[in-house]
Amino acid sequence: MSGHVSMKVTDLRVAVAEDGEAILEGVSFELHPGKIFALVGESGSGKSVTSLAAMRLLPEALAITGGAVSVGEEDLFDLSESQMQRVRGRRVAMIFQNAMSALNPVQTAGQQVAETLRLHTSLSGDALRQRVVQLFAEVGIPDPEDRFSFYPHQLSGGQQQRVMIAMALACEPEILIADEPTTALDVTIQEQVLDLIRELTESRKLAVLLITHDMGVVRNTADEVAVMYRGEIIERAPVDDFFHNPQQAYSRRLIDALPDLSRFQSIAVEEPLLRLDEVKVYFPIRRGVLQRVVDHTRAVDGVSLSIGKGETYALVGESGSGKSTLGRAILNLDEMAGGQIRFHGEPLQDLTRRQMLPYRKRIQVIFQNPYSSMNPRLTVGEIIAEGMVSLGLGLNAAEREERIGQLLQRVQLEGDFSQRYPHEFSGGQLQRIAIARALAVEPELIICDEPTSALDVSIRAEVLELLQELQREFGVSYLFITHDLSIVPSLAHHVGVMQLGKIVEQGTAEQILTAPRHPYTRALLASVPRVDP
Amino acid sequence: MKRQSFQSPDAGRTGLSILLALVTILLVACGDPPWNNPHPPAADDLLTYQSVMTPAPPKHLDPAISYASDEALFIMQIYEPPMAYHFLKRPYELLPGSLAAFPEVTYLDEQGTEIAEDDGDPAYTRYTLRLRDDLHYQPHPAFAKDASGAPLYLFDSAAAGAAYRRIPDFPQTGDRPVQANDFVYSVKRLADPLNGSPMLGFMSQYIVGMREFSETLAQVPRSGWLNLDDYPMKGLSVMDEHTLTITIMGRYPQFVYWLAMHFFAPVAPEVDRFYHNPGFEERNLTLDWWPVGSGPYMMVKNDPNSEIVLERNPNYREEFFPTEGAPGDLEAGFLEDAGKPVPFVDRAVFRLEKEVLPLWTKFLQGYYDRSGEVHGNTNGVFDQAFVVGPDGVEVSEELSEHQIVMSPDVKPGIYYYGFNMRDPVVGGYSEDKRKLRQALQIAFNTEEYLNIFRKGNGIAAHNLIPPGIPGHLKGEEGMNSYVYDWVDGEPRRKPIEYAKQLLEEAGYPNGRDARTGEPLKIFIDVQSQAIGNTSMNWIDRQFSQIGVQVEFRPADWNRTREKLLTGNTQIFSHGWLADYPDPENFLFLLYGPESPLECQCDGSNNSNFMHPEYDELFRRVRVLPPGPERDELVARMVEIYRREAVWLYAFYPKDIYLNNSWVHNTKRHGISKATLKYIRIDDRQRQQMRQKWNQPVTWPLYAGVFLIGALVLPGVNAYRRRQNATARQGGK
Amino acid sequence: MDVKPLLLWSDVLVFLLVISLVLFFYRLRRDPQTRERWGQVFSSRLGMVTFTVILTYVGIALLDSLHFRRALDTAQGGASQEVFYDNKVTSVLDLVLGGMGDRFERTYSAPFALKSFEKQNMKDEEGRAIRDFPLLEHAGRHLADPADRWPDVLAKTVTALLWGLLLGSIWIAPQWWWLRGSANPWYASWGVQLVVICLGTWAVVVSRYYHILGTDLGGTDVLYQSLKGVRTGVLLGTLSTLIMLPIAVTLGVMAGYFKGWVDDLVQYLYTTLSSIPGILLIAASVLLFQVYIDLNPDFFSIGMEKADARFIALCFILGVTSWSTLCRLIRAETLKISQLGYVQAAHAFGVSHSRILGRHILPNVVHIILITFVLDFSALVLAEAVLSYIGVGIDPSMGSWGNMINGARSELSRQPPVWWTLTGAFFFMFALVLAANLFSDLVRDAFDPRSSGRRSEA
Amino acid sequence: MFAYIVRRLLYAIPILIGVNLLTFTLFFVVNSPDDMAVSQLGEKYVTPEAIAAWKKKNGYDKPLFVNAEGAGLAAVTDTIFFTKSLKLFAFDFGRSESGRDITTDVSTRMWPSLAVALPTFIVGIWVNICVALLVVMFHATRLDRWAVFVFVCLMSISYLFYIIGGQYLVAKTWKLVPISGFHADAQAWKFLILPVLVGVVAGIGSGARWYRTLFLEEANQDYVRTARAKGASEIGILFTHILPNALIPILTGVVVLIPSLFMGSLLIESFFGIPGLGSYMLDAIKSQDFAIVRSMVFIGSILYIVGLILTDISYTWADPRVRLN
Repeated sequence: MSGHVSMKVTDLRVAVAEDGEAILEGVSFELHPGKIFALVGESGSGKSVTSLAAMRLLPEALAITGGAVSVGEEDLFDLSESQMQRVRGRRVAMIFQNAMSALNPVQTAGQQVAETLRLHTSLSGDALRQRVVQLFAEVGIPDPEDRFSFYPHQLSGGQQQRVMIAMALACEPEILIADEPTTALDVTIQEQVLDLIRELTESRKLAVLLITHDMGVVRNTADEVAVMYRGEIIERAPVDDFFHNPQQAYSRRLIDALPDLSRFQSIAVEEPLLRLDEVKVYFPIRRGVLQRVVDHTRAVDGVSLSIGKGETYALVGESGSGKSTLGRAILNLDEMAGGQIRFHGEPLQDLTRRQMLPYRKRIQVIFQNPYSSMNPRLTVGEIIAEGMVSLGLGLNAAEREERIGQLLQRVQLEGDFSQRYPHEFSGGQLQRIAIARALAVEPELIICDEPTSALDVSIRAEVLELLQELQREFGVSYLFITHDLSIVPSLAHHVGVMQLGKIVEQGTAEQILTAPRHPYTRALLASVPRVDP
Repeated sequence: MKRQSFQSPDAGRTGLSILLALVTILLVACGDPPWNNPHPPAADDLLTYQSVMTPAPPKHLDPAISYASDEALFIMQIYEPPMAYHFLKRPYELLPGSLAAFPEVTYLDEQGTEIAEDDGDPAYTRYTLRLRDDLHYQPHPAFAKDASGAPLYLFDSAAAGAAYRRIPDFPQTGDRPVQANDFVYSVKRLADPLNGSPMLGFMSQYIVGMREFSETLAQVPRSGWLNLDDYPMKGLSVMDEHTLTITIMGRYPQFVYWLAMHFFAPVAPEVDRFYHNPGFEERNLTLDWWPVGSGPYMMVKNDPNSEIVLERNPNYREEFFPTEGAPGDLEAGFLEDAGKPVPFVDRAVFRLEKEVLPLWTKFLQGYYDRSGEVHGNTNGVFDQAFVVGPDGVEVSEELSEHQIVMSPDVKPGIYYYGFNMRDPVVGGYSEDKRKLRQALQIAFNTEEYLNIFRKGNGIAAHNLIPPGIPGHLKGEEGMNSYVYDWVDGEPRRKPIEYAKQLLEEAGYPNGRDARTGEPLKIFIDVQSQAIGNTSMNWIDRQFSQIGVQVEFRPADWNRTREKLLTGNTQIFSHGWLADYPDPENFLFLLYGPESPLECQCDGSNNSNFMHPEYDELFRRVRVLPPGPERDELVARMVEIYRREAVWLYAFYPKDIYLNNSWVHNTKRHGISKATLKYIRIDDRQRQQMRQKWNQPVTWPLYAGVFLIGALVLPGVNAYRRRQNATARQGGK
Repeated sequence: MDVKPLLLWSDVLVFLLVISLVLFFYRLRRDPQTRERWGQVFSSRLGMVTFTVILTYVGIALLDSLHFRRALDTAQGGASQEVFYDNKVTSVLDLVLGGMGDRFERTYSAPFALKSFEKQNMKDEEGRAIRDFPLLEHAGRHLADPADRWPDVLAKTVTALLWGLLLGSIWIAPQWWWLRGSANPWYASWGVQLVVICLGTWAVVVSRYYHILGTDLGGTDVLYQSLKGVRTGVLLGTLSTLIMLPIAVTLGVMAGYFKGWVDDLVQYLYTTLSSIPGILLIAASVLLFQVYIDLNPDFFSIGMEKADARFIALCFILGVTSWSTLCRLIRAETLKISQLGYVQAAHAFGVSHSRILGRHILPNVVHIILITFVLDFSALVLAEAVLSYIGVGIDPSMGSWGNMINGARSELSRQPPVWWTLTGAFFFMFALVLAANLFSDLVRDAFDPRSSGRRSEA
Repeated sequence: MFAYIVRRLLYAIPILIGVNLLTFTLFFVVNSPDDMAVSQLGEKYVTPEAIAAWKKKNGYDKPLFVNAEGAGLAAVTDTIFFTKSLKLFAFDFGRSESGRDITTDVSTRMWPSLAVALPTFIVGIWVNICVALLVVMFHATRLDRWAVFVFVCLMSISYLFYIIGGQYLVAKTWKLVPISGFHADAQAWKFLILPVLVGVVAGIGSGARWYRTLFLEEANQDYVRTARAKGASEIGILFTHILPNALIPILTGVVVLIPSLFMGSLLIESFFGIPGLGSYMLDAIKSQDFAIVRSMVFIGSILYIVGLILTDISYTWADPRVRLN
């Protein structure tokens, strides 16, 4: 890696303005034209702060305490704010994580791109518009003429991110900083956006700083990679070297979290526990003066599946495919429009609240967001005890206390945590508590609704590990709802792929992952990053 | 490349100079001072009297319906009743108004034959009224006629007259002389049950045939206008175009006073008919809103939300300023205009002022000629500027420059806290109860109360008859000797020790019941709006001097009235404003049969005072003509009132009206409101004074502009600093 | 001295409120999240200062809520030994103020004046009638020469302040001992406490010799009146919210949780109520209560109870008219919470409705109640003045700033103006409302998830 | 959207019925028709016949809510409540208890109310936004904190003090404008200066503080960071990004007030002697004129409901993300 350096960051230091607590402790790297430099790390490692500091866009609570960022001859930190405005967008551009919120909701997509041009060029009127349309076409937005006057909310997630990219590239900057550009996107679209960035890097000789937490993205996109950990770059290497020979244990862990598509769960038993037949969940659409129901949103549109005892069934699909609604329907939290759910052969649908009670004990749930699934005003002990009390497990207070201690230890937490409150725990710990809560009533089936999607990769693995252990120990079945195919191989016995309320393909994990038949499954699979294909 | 840059100091300076320029332009645009003139610029050169109506606009202007002094203020300028009062003379003197002479009185027996005045009790009295021959109505569309002589503005449907929203909208007007029948018509209107006149109940006791007339009309099915001329009333007859008679039952000498009130002013049947045009009522085109009369002024604008404007009636009869007055009037300059034709001012604007504060300010700024019409409006603002002392009113130095003229006005009325004579604790006619009441009377220091809470605007009453009315005596003989002692040529309230002694004799030593030891607690019913916290505290302190505890029971007027009607009070507050200046109009306040419990009606004797001697005397006084014989009987009645201590305290309300120096002939008449025609204005002086008193203070405007500039500048600087900051200064 | 304690309804309510607040906070002590948030409020100097100011007002209000009636001396030669009580109600505050309210003048007098504001007829030494400003009964009578007034005031001030410092240190020392280790800026609170104690001592001492804020039309000390207004202001601000809480919370939570027709009904109710112009509703209701009180005089043996009943009615009405806002907020929050994981989880555990409401929903809408409580407080204090102006406010016999302003309005147009009643009411009201506003800002910042979210982001 | 508005309007009917029911109940718990007659007839010579005549004339000679004598539907329809409410729904307000036509009064008094309320409203919003923008420019300096403190101070002063102080200084001491009054002519602005000034100044505290919060809230949004990353200047961002977005809550927060502007301001109008609906209402309350109170409550409720609907519509207009259904 030699030659021209587009941007050089030297010993960048950032601290909290109020108490001087260091956030970045001397970060240095260089960006080269036509190359993508990836900065990887888990949340809180300081990778976003690095990018914002380089652009001098830090929030007021943080202050740059040292270092230099030079672009060409200029040190950006020596410029006045008004001079800096001439650098931003023209020489250094930036795209952000969540395009929906990063775009101004009350301006049309075209106007926002045009603004960049207006700020840095003398284009105006029709010429300006033409240029914007041209840019839209370049970043692959269909019907660029029409899309000019679309508001951000009228565009799909991928298109929004493309508008962001168009905006960033409008003035042909030398450097592009992309801060988690694909995180909020569905996997299939994620791939397309990354392709676009790669392509533009090549064609425009851009120097790109790509910030991400996703090792798969790094593997597929970057030329060089640096791992950040607690405000420092702990390892820096060309991509191939890095993946084949990581120097640091931490880097190793990150790489290990990538899926291994060669080992699958063997199918164990075939004793059906839960059977779904043509389950439908509709939500009414009301219109008109009298709010009559004119149509239905078919959230779940005829799903049939079966889960055996001690088995894990992974339900995979992108957001909005109806997979979570299905979970709620099984729990009798949403009303069904048709079909049958049988648990041990007994129908669950149309049961009243009271009739449902005996089954509550046997079917439990773990939610996606560990923070909102615990009442912040109750102690962990109280949270775990809730089910035991209301489902009448017949334990007295002391017995409950003892059981809570055991459960906490079982999920690898300390028994005396029961007196503490949810906000004192990390996400991973909370998810363990959620597991303990579900286990407390000794269920036969646990519906896991994206239990790991809010967790960092290194913790994710631990939680999945725990779930598997528990399955082996208690013979409990899981319905595992996820959007992330990469966690499936190590976990699931059966997989169902859901799209628009329907299961488009199901079978054993091995079948689906190695020999997908449905194009949608294939698309999903293609976007899963692998270390060694 | 075009760049957006912010040249802050320049921009700040430019902004500031723009603001300054704006202020200057505004100042120029405002024109000459004074800027605070609340009146619109005059469109013509009519001499305009500028005054106020407070605190609310009149509700009724129909002479048959209205019964309030703030309404009389307008009605009495527009209508002219048969009788009137002399403007200057005191005691009040009746004069013929629209009559050519005093009414002729004849007494009739049952059969209707004339009898002599002192010939026993006559069955009827007949009043013969002869009109002046120069009476003429104001121009009004009701009198407008088409070529054929038929009324021009008579519509068959509401749509036909929908274009007219106010009286000035009618292009054609007409007028005609006043006729005797118009007076008859207006008395019939009093009797029309649909009008709901407050006089109906009272007058039908007297006017022959009024009750029957009213009952007949109640049976008549009607829609639209009903010509009252078609229904005769027994006691009324038209002799000729200028003569009419009114016959009343028995003998009622006070009837002639009623003739000076607007109930008896002429109303033309055409007018009544005009206002009953379909759809007129919905647009407030009624006699209640647009009065039509023969008085000195006529209404040209009635916007009760902001102002009422009267203009000179071009058809007003010949009238001159009186040439003689009461003693002192000549010195006070009230006779400067003697013999000149009235009215003097062409137009009178009465602006609505709900609050005393702005009214007061505008008066001091010279924008109102007088501080009030119906109220002096000086109570709330009386202070060091105006203090009522023993030698009249003292004025502060600043205001003496304004040369403001005071017009004191003692109304023929009385405000009092009465005892309920049927109350088991304070009521009753035994000696100890009398003493108890007298003790309470002594403890309540009326003079002090008036000084503090009415700013001296009141006279402590020793009598139930106010000054200016026969029966009111001044000096030692007019003193209430049960409460006061005559010391050094003036009455002095008896000492508290004496009150305590009386209280002990009444069985309440130190305010404690001699038998049970229970403290004496008295209950006072007050109208909640009429009393403040401070005066309640003050009264409490007064009675605590003799160990008596007070409990107030404030309530709204409806509730208070209910309590009075059922006798469910102990001490109550009440007041009475006389209709006419005769002792009878006050003495009846304690006449036994007038007790609400006695007559089962809305009687005026709310104290439920029952004293056979008093009642007997009253019946005699009522029919006696004024004279020494009557005076003696009245004095005996007053003595009974004092001895029995019927009222806790009483005072005659006094009001002070202030007049700017350019207003002349401002003497107040306690009863009649028809005095606007005598007012004279010196317009030139008014202009000068207004100029002088209202020079605006402009520095705050400039100060304000600089303040805004001073606030903007630091912001601009802060912005500039941020724009020039680098990341090196440890900042951002 | 023999006294008979008198418990007015508003006293009962306010002490209930204090007790429940104390219990509430005691219970919440163990909830770490709440503790952390309160910690955030009190970790700022501003929080400490404003809270101390508010507590001072509340303290005055509570002292003024301990009412009693003095016994009258036994009647001379009275047959019975029964003790009778004065119908004048005294409060502990009156005792503390050392009879400040009993030193009446004839009428107006300016602050620290020696003579009345208005002239009076008097006799001079020779017995001639003259007209001059009379000397005040209770101000400067100890002075030999009127010229000594300001030096005397200064001397009295210095002594009073020294006493104040002494009392203040005695009061603060144990607190200092107790809170040595605390991280919160207690020194700010102590500063305010010291100032308050010094001012209080000064006022009590100097008011024995002068009328510090002058006297009003009826000759009552204006400072005393302003202090009596404290109870009205504080109670109105707190009780109104307290009274409406049960209705608003119950309906709001029910609507948000059960949805369906319950929700429709509650929404109908609050839309209807809030669509009536508030002032009309309040006026009509106040008049209604007034009539009820007038019609049932037997319920209230003394005037104070009557005024108190009207006061409570006013609190109630203000509460009812403002409930719709709180109800709406709680409904929205409940809707949100009932979608959250822990409520869903509770459903999955088969927890009953009442238990979900009690354990999961209610505790998590408490912050809204709290924010509304502090935000409404100052608004209600301000509203009182306006309502009293319109004539549907506090009973005139009950001291309140609104009544003072209302009465004092025309005094300003006098020549020279009587400015002190207005000033007195203004400063006492302003200090309370300002403290409450600043404090409510802090509370909102700490408890409102939106603003606290922003804070943690930064 | 049309269907939405129609639905909202239909929903207004039960609300208005509820409002009327409440008004009637509240009023007649306090007053009997007899009381009303007495208050209207004055203090002298009030006879039972006069009371009966007044009740008949004004339509209060019926039972309040239920007519026990009426057969069938008449039991409900031949009542004061039904007859009076029905007229309201036909926008026939009838005559006040003192005999004046309410529709005329309302339609004439509406304009002075609007003449004060509208400038106060517009100037108020404008000034508040300007002040808030200025303060946002100070942002993160000590001045910002002081400005917020001053806002809170301004908020903590009772409205009454602003009015009293304004009248005392501007009108009485400096003699710059008339102290009160109103004329609907070319010089009307002379009377409006002071009330508008007082209204605006009194509103600065809460208004500017609220707007400042909104601006800062928007300033923390991601799209502002995007704009800065584009190289837009601080002022440019303030005007092209923050302001349009912050205007959404501002607009929708104030739109609900617009119809109520017709109702005027109770205090301002009564202090400044402006013959508008605010003082009309105040007078009606004081004199317990039920016909006016009833009509004003009805109008007020309608305006409030219209305000709510307008708010929803303004959302769709100001915020492209919102659609009504």
